[in-house]
Amino acid sequence: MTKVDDLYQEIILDHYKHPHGRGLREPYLAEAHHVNPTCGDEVTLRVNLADDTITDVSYEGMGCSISQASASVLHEIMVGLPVIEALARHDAFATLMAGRGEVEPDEEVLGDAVAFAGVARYPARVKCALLSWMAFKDALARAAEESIVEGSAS
Amino acid sequence: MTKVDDLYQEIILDHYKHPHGRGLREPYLAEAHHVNPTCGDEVTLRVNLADDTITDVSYEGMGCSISQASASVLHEIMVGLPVIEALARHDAFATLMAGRGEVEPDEEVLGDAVAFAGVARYPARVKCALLSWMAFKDALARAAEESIVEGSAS
Amino acid sequence: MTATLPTYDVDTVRADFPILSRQVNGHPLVYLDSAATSQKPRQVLDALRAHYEGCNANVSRSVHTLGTEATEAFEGARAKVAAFIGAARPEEVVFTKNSTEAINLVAHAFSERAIDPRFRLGPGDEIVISEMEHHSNILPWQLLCERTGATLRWFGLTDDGRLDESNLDELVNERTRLVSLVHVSNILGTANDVGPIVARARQVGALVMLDGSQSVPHLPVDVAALGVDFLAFTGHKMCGPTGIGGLWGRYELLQAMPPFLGGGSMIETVTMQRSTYAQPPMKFEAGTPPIAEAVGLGAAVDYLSGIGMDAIHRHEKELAGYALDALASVPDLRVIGPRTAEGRGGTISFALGDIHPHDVGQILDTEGVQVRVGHHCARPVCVRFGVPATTRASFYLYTTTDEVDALVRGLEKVRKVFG
Amino acid sequence: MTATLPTYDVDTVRADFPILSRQVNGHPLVYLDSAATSQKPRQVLDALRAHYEGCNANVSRSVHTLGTEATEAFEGARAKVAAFIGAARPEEVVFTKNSTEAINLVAHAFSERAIDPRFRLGPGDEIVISEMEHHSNILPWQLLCERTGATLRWFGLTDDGRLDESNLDELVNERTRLVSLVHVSNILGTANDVGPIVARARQVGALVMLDGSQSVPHLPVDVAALGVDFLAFTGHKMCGPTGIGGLWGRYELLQAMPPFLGGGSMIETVTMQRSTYAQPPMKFEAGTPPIAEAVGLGAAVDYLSGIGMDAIHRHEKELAGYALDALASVPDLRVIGPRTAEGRGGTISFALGDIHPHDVGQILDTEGVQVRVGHHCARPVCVRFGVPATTRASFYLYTTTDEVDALVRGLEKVRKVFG
Ligand SMILES: Cc1ncc(COP(=O)(O)O)c(C=O)c1O
Ligand SMILES: Cc1ncc(COP(=O)(O)O)c(C=O)c1O
Repeated sequence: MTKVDDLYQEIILDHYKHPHGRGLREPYLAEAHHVNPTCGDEVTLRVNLADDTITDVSYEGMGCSISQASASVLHEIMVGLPVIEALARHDAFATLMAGRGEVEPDEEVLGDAVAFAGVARYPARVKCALLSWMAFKDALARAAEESIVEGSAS
Repeated sequence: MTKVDDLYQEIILDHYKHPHGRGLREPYLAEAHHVNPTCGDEVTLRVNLADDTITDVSYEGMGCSISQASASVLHEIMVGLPVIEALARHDAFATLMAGRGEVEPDEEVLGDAVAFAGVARYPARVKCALLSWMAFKDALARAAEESIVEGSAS
Repeated sequence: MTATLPTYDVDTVRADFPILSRQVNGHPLVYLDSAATSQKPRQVLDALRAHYEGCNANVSRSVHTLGTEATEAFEGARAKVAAFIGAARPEEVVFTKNSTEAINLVAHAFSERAIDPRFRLGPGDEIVISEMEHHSNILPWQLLCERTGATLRWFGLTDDGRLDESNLDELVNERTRLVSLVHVSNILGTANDVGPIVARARQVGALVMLDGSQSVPHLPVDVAALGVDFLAFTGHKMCGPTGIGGLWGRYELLQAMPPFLGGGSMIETVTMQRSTYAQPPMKFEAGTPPIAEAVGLGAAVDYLSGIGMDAIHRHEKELAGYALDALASVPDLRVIGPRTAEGRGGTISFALGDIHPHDVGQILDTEGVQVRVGHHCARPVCVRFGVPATTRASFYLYTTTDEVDALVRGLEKVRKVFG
Repeated sequence: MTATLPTYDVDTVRADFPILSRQVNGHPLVYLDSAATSQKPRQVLDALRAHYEGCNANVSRSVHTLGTEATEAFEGARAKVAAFIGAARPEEVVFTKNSTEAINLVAHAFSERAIDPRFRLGPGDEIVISEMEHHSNILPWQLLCERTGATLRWFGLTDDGRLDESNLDELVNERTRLVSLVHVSNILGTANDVGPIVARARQVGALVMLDGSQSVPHLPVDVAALGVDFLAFTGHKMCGPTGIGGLWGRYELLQAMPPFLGGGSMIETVTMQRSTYAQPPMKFEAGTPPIAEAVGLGAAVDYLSGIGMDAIHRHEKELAGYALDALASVPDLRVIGPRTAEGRGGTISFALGDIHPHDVGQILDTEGVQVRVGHHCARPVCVRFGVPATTRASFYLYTTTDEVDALVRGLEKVRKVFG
């Protein structure tokens, strides 16, 4: 019993049942679509930027509680952050997920995402937690390119 | 020791060291070339017929003592036999070889070829013993066709 | 309480499977994932070990004692497998590493330059499969059609997960070169009656291949009675080791097919300029085959035959009926596939309300219940039934009604966590 | 008396191999056929059994505990094998059923319609091999050249059984797309120094594949140091189970290659109309892989590393030297291949007067001595040296000088029977 509570923390179930920022919105600079080939889960995710700050992360997709909750947490953490800071937090989350439960998460950096620490002990579920985060990284890279192009054009 | 003597009977070693009818000769009605793919052994064998009787079996090839001796024995048995009788003896030999040492050979029918009874207990060597016999069967079938064609043409 | 079915003592069977006594997350293992891979009886593991410790050697090319013994064990296994599926002769069985390789082998026999017209395939020609195929019976044909310009077509599915044969005569026509169908679906559990399709294929001169990955382990399969041309099957789903599978083909067809993989043992003679090939099955077994695995599969076939494929089939049918009834009592549970025990195997996929199968499987795992979740390598079925994935429970000769009960109890827990 | 080589205790090693205590025809087994397949230490057999009894499940598609454990064991084995050959990352190792499949996989990446120009092959293009290749490194290229119209060329051999590199610059030229070479010959024992050939291939932009079937088991192999693009190897020759082998390839090349076999697990997404593929190595591992066999190979790699590949190599070199000296004392014996222990492995082929190798092997077998006789799947070598076949003795980490002595004694007996 303790084991499953470890995975399905209250915070995760909350985000799953009441997702933050769900739905695809305009305006956006870039979009990415990712698929988890082992289970068929999908996410479409959009990023918007203004002055090097993330102004929106919107998403839609189907997936398990872990993947849904991690998208919700992603939205909550990233909106309002400068790009460089967003990348740092992304890194911290990826490291946590790759840590097989050995990495101690920093709540300052990761906020609600610390609740995913338990997921790292379930290799089959790590991909679920990372699905939207990987799509985010892709979209952010594209958005950055877009904004450079726009910036240099101006 | 008894085991190997069983395989390499005196008769076999004799035929190996002093092969009967070796060499390719004219005239002949049909020729067949057979290969043992597991060891690369080869035989080229010719058959001549006259009035439904085998008048010559000539052969050439490379191979182990078993395959060389069995070609020699084949020559000895077959030359002078009517085709139908040759086929019967061929059958008897094939049955002996497939018998895994359980078949009692008939010396009346097989002559020196009874010495190959022991070979049947060595599955890897059965192919050696059969190499020239299979080529003989092929060549005989072709020779029979030839002589029918010739016969009907005459 | 384990219900002992008549003439079938599941407890005795279970005693042969060492892994079944293990615990998972503090609960006894409830292994309901036999459609993915079966567990192995001690008899098979002993045969593997005895082979390696007793007469391990390479096969077919040897005059030494170990090599002769290994060859006899390997070819003996071929004969056992051939008899198990009703093949006319052992040489009709080609050992592969799994079903997937067997299907790819047949797919690679087709090309625009094939010498035998039955394997000549180009633009305008058609290959027919179905919407309930495993990816292993989809991808080889998609790749083949890409290589040759041929067209891939497929049977659709009815709402209760059966083959829709209403357009059989149009779908299988003079342009059809091959129909390749799953015998029992690994996701829906559906058992296909291939009679009418074989008859139609014969009318139009098309070949028929059956993917027997989920039938050969579970019911008596007789290739002669089925009247098909090829059958693929896989050892690890039928109590055998991983790394071994088989292709059965009518001998005359195997002879007409070009070789697939090139290498040692599949040749007649080799020069640097050109080579000629051995007869089937050697022609298709390039390189050192899975020798010990074949021996293990032979032992598996002996084991299954000892219990009796009829008895195993009956046991699973009873379990399927029991489970369908039990699952009907779970609120919000929708079975995807046939809802009666008729014409189906002991593999049941379902959706539980909106709860994602990953979450279902995860909670069940905490109770020791091992089910598979995902698209089960049959994504088109999920798309057809409008679900991203399913939860699948699959039974075998060692499964008990107790284990079905544990599944149902676990689903209650899932509903509590995610309800 | 077993000569104990410095820092190497062969008796301790032998104690790990259960089969070595068996008798053959009333004599202790003298297994001199490790080039065909190696024997298996208890550690590997235990790992196989522990896997089947402990966590047997299908891999990669599962959230349940058994599936997770099986996946970790399988991927753990991949990491071990990758480290063993010096791969940059585990994902560079594709599990196949044997070397032969690995070579065919690479051959099938080439076609006229390949997207990446490095794999585009058609009339005018050339593939280069050598006259000392195993059939498994000849046939795939002959078949490829038949499919594409490309030309197959090859290095010849010197009289002492080494690669004739005198025409390297002409043979490997701008038309060359790939050079595929055996690292250590399974018939001559020759160890090829591939440095100059790799350098020349780089100059002309050709890829280089090594057939490491006989090197990876016997000496330290480091793909980075070798500077090649692909390496094929096979588990059963390196103390691992049958049914498992591997292809190592530079990751970027594996990504550039089209898939080979189609099926489950090699996909990203599938629709009936079209599919996309997973990243390497999954892209090339269609269907259920040889799971337990991979775990067994991982255990084999641990076992070999525990003893030390340097130590094994030294042991075999000493044995080769000892055996070459001992065989030189047998009248009428002609070694086919290098006659010194330098630049060769512990595999020695020879002719004994006019006595056919079948007869040599048969008599040796009566003494318990297991040697291979035939063309050893390298018929062009036999043709080159004017023999129908050879007798081959091949050594491994468990071979003793006593066993070499038994061979020499056996050859005396052969001469007596057939002299
Ligand atoms: C040099 C060489 N290459 C390739 C092979 C083929 O290996 P496998 O039969 O395991 O595919 C062998 C052994 O049989 C070999 O010795
Ligand atoms: C219906 C069906 N076909 C094909 C396969 C492929 O079998 P394997 O993975 O052993 O090649 C499977 C199982 O995975 C299956 O269930």
